[in-house]
Amino acid sequence: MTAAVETPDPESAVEADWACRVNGSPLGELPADLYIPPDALEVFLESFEGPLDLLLYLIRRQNLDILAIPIAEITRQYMAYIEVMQALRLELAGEYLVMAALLAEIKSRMLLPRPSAASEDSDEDPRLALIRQLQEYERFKTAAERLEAMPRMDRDVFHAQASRDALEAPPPPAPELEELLEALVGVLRRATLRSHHQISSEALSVRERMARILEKLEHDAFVEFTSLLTGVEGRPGVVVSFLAVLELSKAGLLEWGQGDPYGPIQVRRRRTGEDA
Amino acid sequence: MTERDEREHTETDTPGLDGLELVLEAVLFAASEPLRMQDLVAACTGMEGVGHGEVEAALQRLAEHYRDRSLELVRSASGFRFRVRQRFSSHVQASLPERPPRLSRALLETLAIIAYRQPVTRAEIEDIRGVAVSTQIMRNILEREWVHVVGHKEVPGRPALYATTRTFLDDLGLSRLDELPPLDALRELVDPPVEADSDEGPSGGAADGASSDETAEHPTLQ
Amino acid sequence: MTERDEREHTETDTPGLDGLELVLEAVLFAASEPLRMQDLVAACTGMEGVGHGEVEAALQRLAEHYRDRSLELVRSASGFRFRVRQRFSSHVQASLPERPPRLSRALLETLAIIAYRQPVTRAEIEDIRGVAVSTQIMRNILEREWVHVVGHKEVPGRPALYATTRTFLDDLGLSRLDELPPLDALRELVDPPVEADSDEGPSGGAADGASSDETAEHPTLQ
Repeated sequence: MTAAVETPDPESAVEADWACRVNGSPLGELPADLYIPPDALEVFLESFEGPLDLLLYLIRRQNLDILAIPIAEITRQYMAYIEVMQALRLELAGEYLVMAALLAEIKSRMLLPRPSAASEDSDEDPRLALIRQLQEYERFKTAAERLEAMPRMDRDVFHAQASRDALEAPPPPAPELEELLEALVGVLRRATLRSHHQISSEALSVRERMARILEKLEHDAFVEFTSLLTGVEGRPGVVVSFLAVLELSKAGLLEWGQGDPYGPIQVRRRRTGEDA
Repeated sequence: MTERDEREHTETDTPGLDGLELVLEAVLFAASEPLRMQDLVAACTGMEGVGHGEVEAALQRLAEHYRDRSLELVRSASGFRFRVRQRFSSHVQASLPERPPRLSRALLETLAIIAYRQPVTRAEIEDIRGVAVSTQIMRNILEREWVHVVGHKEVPGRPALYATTRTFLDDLGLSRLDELPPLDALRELVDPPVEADSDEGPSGGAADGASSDETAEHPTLQ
Repeated sequence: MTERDEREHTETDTPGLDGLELVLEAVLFAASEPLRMQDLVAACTGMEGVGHGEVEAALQRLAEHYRDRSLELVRSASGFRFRVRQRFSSHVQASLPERPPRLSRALLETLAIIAYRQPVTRAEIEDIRGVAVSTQIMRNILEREWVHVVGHKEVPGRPALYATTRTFLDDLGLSRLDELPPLDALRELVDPPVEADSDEGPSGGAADGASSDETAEHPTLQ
């Protein structure tokens, strides 16, 4: 596996690296000289989540410790990948190039002779920031793998649920008096705007009584007129009922009759020709 | 850890015919849709000697187990499903964190017109509102028993005459209809129109949660 | 008809404490979300003498009833719900028409950063991952309701601060965030080795089987 990596010739680094990588990849166990379709490489390269991920891969592949990455070697391998990605015209996120520049910078700083009497901060290992970043990224990469491994709802764990089909729908809220009146004011305003429309205003008790009387009447059975007037509310009730009957009559909803001369006056709902 | 234990458990101790009932229970409760017989048989892949007949028999035992519970196993055209028995409706409703939506403006207007103009036909309501009344709204207020049909107007088509009910008064907290303010008093609240397009009314907030059919009605206002 | 009968049944024959167990069963299976204790108590409105304590006790009996079934009553971050015991998962999976889509590594890493670093901005996530976070991923985890915006950081642009939700915990079967596996510790960089490597240095025996100890000694590479 490492034979290629150790190839001393820098010119061959890229190819050598491929051989190595392919052997180590899930494609593996293939003869080293086998032609590898570019799509496979693309899939492989696209599986990196960014420059940090690629660096981690390069480090882990060689069992190196993040805390002691050999910058020169890692940089060389990293550059080789970038070149192949570019050669394959893979869409290369800008971050990969930024990382390449950073690696180059660290490498050059490490080549500089360390100033012996330098101040504390310039004494800092130039790899430090990168190592921090790699470590930090790796922690979350591992955390993500653990999240993925946890049993998850709808994949490994299933909520037990029964149908609500048989249940009655929750009742809509009751109307609020205020809302109702507000709505009516809106209607009245619009009716006024249309001006041709007038809503007459009988007393509500009369309108309600009209409805109650209609409820009681059948169109095929006369009832005695006076039976409509008896109410529990006494005299005012009789008046309201009487007015209601008059209104209904005016609206053409009632039909009057008298079985016998001098017999009781009878009333029923008017029937039309249609249902006669 | 528990996960691994559980999984191993499945592999080593595959439920036999006795476990079939439990497997079907698991699968039916996990499903969000009714399951067809073939789905149920598919769920038993890997269980020996389980076919159509065995599944049928196990479903029978399962239904029997839930006989005295709050759930029932039902078979509909689309398949098998557990459902909550109807008599628990009120409890389920009370438990649901989400509250039902507000009444739409169109519904409130319709209801108000019926209250003040009863007995009234749908055409008359539409005439007053200046817009059509959707069938859905009429069905809604009839189902809610706020309104009922008290007769038919003897004109061509014999349209239904609507009136409000006792339930309507109860829900409003009124004992009699004439406890509603008289129409004349309400009219005074209606300012003379300043602009022709002031149909928004003072109650803009009431339109919240308005159904889409109501929105569709608005263009015809004025 | 049946409807009315059923309703009367509930009203006249209000389930007592025995029925409480069934009421809770009905309500838990009808819910699509976990139910909080207050939802469960609300479900029992109108049942005499039923409070917190009675509900707790009935939940206990209910859980006991399902001891030998394929379902279990569990309490998660947002409340109580029934779920299928994990050893039946493979059967449920076999009955599903299709497998749920896999989550991408990018999404999982983003989610992990939010879970452990919350509240966190998108820029901070990108800093850790070393690569831009796609809008699609953010939309995905927001739509799944695993993550929500909890505020804005008071820096130029006021970027949104993201945190995980209760649904995230529920979906992982956790009741608290600190039940997540702990993050690996950061190792301190103690006196990093001097690396005086040159350009042409073929990275000698660096690789195969090198333990990290050996690696730490690598400065001698050349």
